[in-house]
Amino acid sequence: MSRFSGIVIRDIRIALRSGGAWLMGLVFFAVFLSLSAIALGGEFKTLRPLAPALIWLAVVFSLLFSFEHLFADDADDGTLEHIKLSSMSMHIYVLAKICAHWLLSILPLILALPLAGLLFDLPVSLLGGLFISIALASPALVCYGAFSGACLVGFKGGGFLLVLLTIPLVVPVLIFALGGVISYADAGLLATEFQALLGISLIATAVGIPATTAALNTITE
Amino acid sequence: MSRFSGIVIRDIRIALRSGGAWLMGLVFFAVFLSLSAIALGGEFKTLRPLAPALIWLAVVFSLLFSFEHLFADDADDGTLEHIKLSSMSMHIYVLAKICAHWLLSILPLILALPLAGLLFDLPVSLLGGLFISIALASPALVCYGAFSGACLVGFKGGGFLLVLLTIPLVVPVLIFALGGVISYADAGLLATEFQALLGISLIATAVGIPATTAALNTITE
Amino acid sequence: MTQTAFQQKTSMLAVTNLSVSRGEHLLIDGLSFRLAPGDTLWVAGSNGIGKTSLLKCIAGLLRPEGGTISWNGLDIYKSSPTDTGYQGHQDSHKPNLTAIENLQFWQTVYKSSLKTDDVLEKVGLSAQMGLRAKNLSAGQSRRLSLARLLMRKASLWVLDEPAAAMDVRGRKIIRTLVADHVENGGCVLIASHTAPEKIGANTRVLTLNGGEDVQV
Amino acid sequence: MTQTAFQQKTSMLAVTNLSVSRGEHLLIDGLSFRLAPGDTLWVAGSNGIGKTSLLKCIAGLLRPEGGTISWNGLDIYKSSPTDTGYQGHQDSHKPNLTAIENLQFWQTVYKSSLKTDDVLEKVGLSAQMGLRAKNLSAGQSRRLSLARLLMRKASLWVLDEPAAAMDVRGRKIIRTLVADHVENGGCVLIASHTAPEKIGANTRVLTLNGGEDVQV
Amino acid sequence: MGMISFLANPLRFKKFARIAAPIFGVLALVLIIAGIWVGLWRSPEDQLQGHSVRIMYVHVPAVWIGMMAYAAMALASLFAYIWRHTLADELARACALPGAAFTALGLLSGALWGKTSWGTFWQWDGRMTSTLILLFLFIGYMAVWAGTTDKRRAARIAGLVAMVGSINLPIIKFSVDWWNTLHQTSSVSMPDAPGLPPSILLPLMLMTFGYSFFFGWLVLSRVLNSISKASDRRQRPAAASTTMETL
Ligand code: HEM
Ligand SMILES: Nc1ncnc2c1ncn2[C@@H]1O[C@H](COP(=O)(O)OP(=O)(O)OP(=O)(O)O)[C@@H](O)[C@H]1O
Ligand SMILES: Nc1ncnc2c1ncn2[C@@H]1O[C@H](COP(=O)(O)OP(=O)(O)OP(=O)(O)O)[C@@H](O)[C@H]1O
Ligand SMILES: [Mg+2]
Ligand SMILES: [Mg+2]
Repeated sequence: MSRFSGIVIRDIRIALRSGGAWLMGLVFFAVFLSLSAIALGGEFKTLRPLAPALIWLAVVFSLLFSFEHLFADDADDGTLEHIKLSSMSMHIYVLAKICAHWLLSILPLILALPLAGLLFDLPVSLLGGLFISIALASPALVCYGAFSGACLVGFKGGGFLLVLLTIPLVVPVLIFALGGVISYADAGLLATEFQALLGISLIATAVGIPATTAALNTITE
Repeated sequence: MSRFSGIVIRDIRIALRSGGAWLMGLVFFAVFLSLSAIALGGEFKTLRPLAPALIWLAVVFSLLFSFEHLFADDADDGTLEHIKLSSMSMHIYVLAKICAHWLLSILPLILALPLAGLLFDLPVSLLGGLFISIALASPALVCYGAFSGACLVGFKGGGFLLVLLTIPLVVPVLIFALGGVISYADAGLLATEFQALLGISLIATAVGIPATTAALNTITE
Repeated sequence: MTQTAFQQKTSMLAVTNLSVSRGEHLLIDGLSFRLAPGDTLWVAGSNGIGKTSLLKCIAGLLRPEGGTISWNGLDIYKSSPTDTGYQGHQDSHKPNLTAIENLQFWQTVYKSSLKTDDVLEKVGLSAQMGLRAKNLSAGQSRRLSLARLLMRKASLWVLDEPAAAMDVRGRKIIRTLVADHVENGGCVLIASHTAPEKIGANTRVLTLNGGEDVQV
Repeated sequence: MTQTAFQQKTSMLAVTNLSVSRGEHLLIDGLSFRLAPGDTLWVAGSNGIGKTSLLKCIAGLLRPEGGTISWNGLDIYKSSPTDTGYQGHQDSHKPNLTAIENLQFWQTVYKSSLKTDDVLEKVGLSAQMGLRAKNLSAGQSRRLSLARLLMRKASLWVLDEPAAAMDVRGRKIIRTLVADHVENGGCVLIASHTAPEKIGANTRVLTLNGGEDVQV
Repeated sequence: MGMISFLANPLRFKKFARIAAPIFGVLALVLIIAGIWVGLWRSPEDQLQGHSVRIMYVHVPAVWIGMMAYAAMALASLFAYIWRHTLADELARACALPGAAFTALGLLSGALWGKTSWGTFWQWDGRMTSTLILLFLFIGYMAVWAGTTDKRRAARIAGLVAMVGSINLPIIKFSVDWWNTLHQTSSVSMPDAPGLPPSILLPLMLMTFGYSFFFGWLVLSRVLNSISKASDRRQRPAAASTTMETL
């Protein structure tokens, strides 16, 4: 087994053993949508135009909380020190953690999307746009999130501020994604917003992974 | 110093030493409102009618996650065992933890409310209703959250269950609170919804504290 | 009333036909013993044999599978007595509070009239008083957990490897503290991997053996 | 090239003028020593004197205040060598994975060709293979962290109180493992509060309060 | 109460369950078949809703049994909590999965019915939402059991969850009064139960009793199953022998 898949498998196994903790994001997603629908009056007429925004907010917030523990557990129990002492490069570790996290947190959301559509009685074209925008933006979200998670671990107190710094990064993602959902009906996959999302994701991955590695390396110094 | 204040002071001290982590709820509150405003279009005209619901959702979600660690830290490091062996009654411990949590998580939200009102350009009457509904409902939210937090101790999977266990109570609170915000303009403090909230809070406190104690006692069995 | 007073003198801790299990694992079966004031009991046995589990049962932290544990005639799982001091494998400090703040917290919980400075002095931690618990060395952290034990007036001490991570001086401190305690009429249970020493008038060794013999 | 090969034989670990500090506290100042293949160094000293800090520095986990640590001629804080095995105070297991699953993870990280079963057997943990790490006793957990150390091919072992929580048989296991390791040309640093024993041909004791380097 | 203390003995319970379970099973089968037959072919269609009104014979008993299952679970938990009776824990635990299944059936059939009569599968209406929450509570209860290997603790926590969660039952009941809502108790087509014409009441009652016996059968077999599994586990490795010596 390669190291990469070793880490991915370990993380998935821990998640499955955690008594459902990994479903947390999904549950939050469902609860967020249900509570929002209830709080906003419960009428389809008022809810339908808000639905794409609500679904995207649900995605963002259900992810937001998952990053706190992404690296913290390995750091607290000393696993990270042993990883650092091994011959494995920290990049592989970070990449594998991010992939495992994608599988455990984003994939269930994407799969649950049709149900969310049902709850708000959304037309298929909107659903398609949501699907594509989430898929395209997810690398960016996961990489930003991983970076803030690593900052929280590496800089203890100061990490809090760094997390605040990553939020401005979420704003453009949100704006392009919601724009894309609308444009998709006419422009299909070629919507310019989707290209922007793809670009953001590429940049976030290219910058995020080294930055995360650097933040984690501060722990052992 | 009494035991009660001893625990409250300890918890506040630990929070202040945590490098800002205790402000997480407040930050989430702010981020939630800003991102929602952006995602929903950013026009005061569309936002204003949604504002009470959004603010209440922000309160609920910013609290929801804070309960995961309310008792987990004391349980994981063995402090709870020593508390159990002491002559102090577990009820005092639970009550003190709840009060400390109220001070650390709800109070900042209440203080930040005027700012949130500014963000959405809310009239004072709505703001007053929000203020009263949050204040009245907060004992219910905190007690019920504490109970879920206590149930989860030792489960790792924490948050997932927490959400499942807490929403049944949150739904009626949300409905009455939002109803109260509207009624407040005409009926003032005497709005029936406020009476309902008060009732829920009383019941939640009366049931929640013993139930939390019972859940914590299982740890040592 | 006289009955209880009498019992209190003849036997403080009575363990009868105790069985302890963890998961599907029956660790201890049909164990009975008594400890009177001034008694010390060393619990020996190899790793994983059940020392910690036994100690937790006696402290009231793990409900046994069967049998009774009574303290001054009352079943501890029915009456929760409050004069048991327990030191487990975990040190249970708040990492971001200083040594003295950690101890002050327990002082208020125990409503203790002892001075925190004096107690820290006793365990040799005066110099580290203002250090956050997370910055204490392993042995210093262990000393702080010993200080918590001293903070309360407990007649039964249940110590799970108190000497772990301790240097020579630290071990001497523990020995003196335990000797003082039994002299004043307390009982002590100690789980340990070091050779048992005679402390106080009546010192016994309970060896847990998992079928196979263990040579010391 | 020949220079390096030569150094590799004469001195694997070279610590020069090392100073280590924690917070405002200067723990070690101007320490120098060398370890060659087959050498064992016991690090002794009272609680909080700086043993753990020194070991972490040498393992590459704590940047020293001054001085250099080099391994086969290369400064470890510049080149991050990867043949150091470290066992700290923490056991670092995932509580919800079983003993063998924890070890399998490290097997893939270390790309080790050793069999996990064999390694667990070596540390006497075969029977607990399928138990979740959180259910292991203190000594069993310590054995599992020893198993992680064995899983990799490290020439320098840095062991921080490996015998903590271990029973007699466990301590014997550690002794044998260390003896084997130095016989095969490895170096070992051990921090410990028990009396140092002679292991391998060249065993020395570094006592931290005086800074003497005593031959055993 | 007499019945409860009589059955509290595991052996007596086993004897009772061995006899009662098959009877319940057969009764369930007969009643449900009869209910389906009467409901589909022997009851009138509704003037407004047409044939889709027949979904009621699935929907209404399903949500009723779902709620009843939760109540039973909470009661058994209370009993187990106070008297530390493991059999009651098993009973409560056995209620969860069937209860969740009936609740899910109620939700599904309600959604289908909603599509035919309101033109939508789902609406954020009070009763529907609180029924969804009932399902969440069942899942939460089961997740507590699944989330720990320590059975004793799981039982106590799950019991507390069941008891505290029972506040959701009155919420389901009264939600129609709190929300201005689609799901009315006596709406276009459905007058209050007592006023129902016998042609509708009969299949409804047949299905309700059929579901009840089906539920009873499921619970009893699940408890029997877990009791026998527990007795299989009894053979355990020998415990440590102990020696005591004086120094
Ligand atoms: C997913 C959607 C639905 C859910 C979750 C749901 C839930 C429930 C619940 C919990 C009850 C039991 C109330 C009680 O006895 O206190 C109930 C009863 C009932 N439901 Fe539904 N329902 C749904 C859809 C529908 C629809 C679409 C209709 C008809 C148009 C309907 C008609 C009824 C009727 C007639 C009763 C019995 C009335 C009574 O005695 O309370 N339901 N439903
Ligand atoms: N859930 C479980 N299932 C099976 N076995 C368990 C479970 N939990 C604990 N055990 C086993 O029960 C024993 C508990 O031992 P305990 O911690 O009491 O040992 P100990 O004598 O204190 O050992 P040490 O000297 O290592 O501290 C261990 O052998 C452990 O493997
Ligand atoms: N941030 C800090 N500020 C001041 N002093 C510190 C700080 N962090 C650690 N120390 C001190 O530095 C020393 C660290 O010691 P270290 O953990 O290396 O000791 P040790 O020799 O391993 O002791 P033990 O035998 O107890 O394990 C301790 O005395 C500790 O109090
Ligand atoms: Mg132990
Ligand atoms: Mg140390």
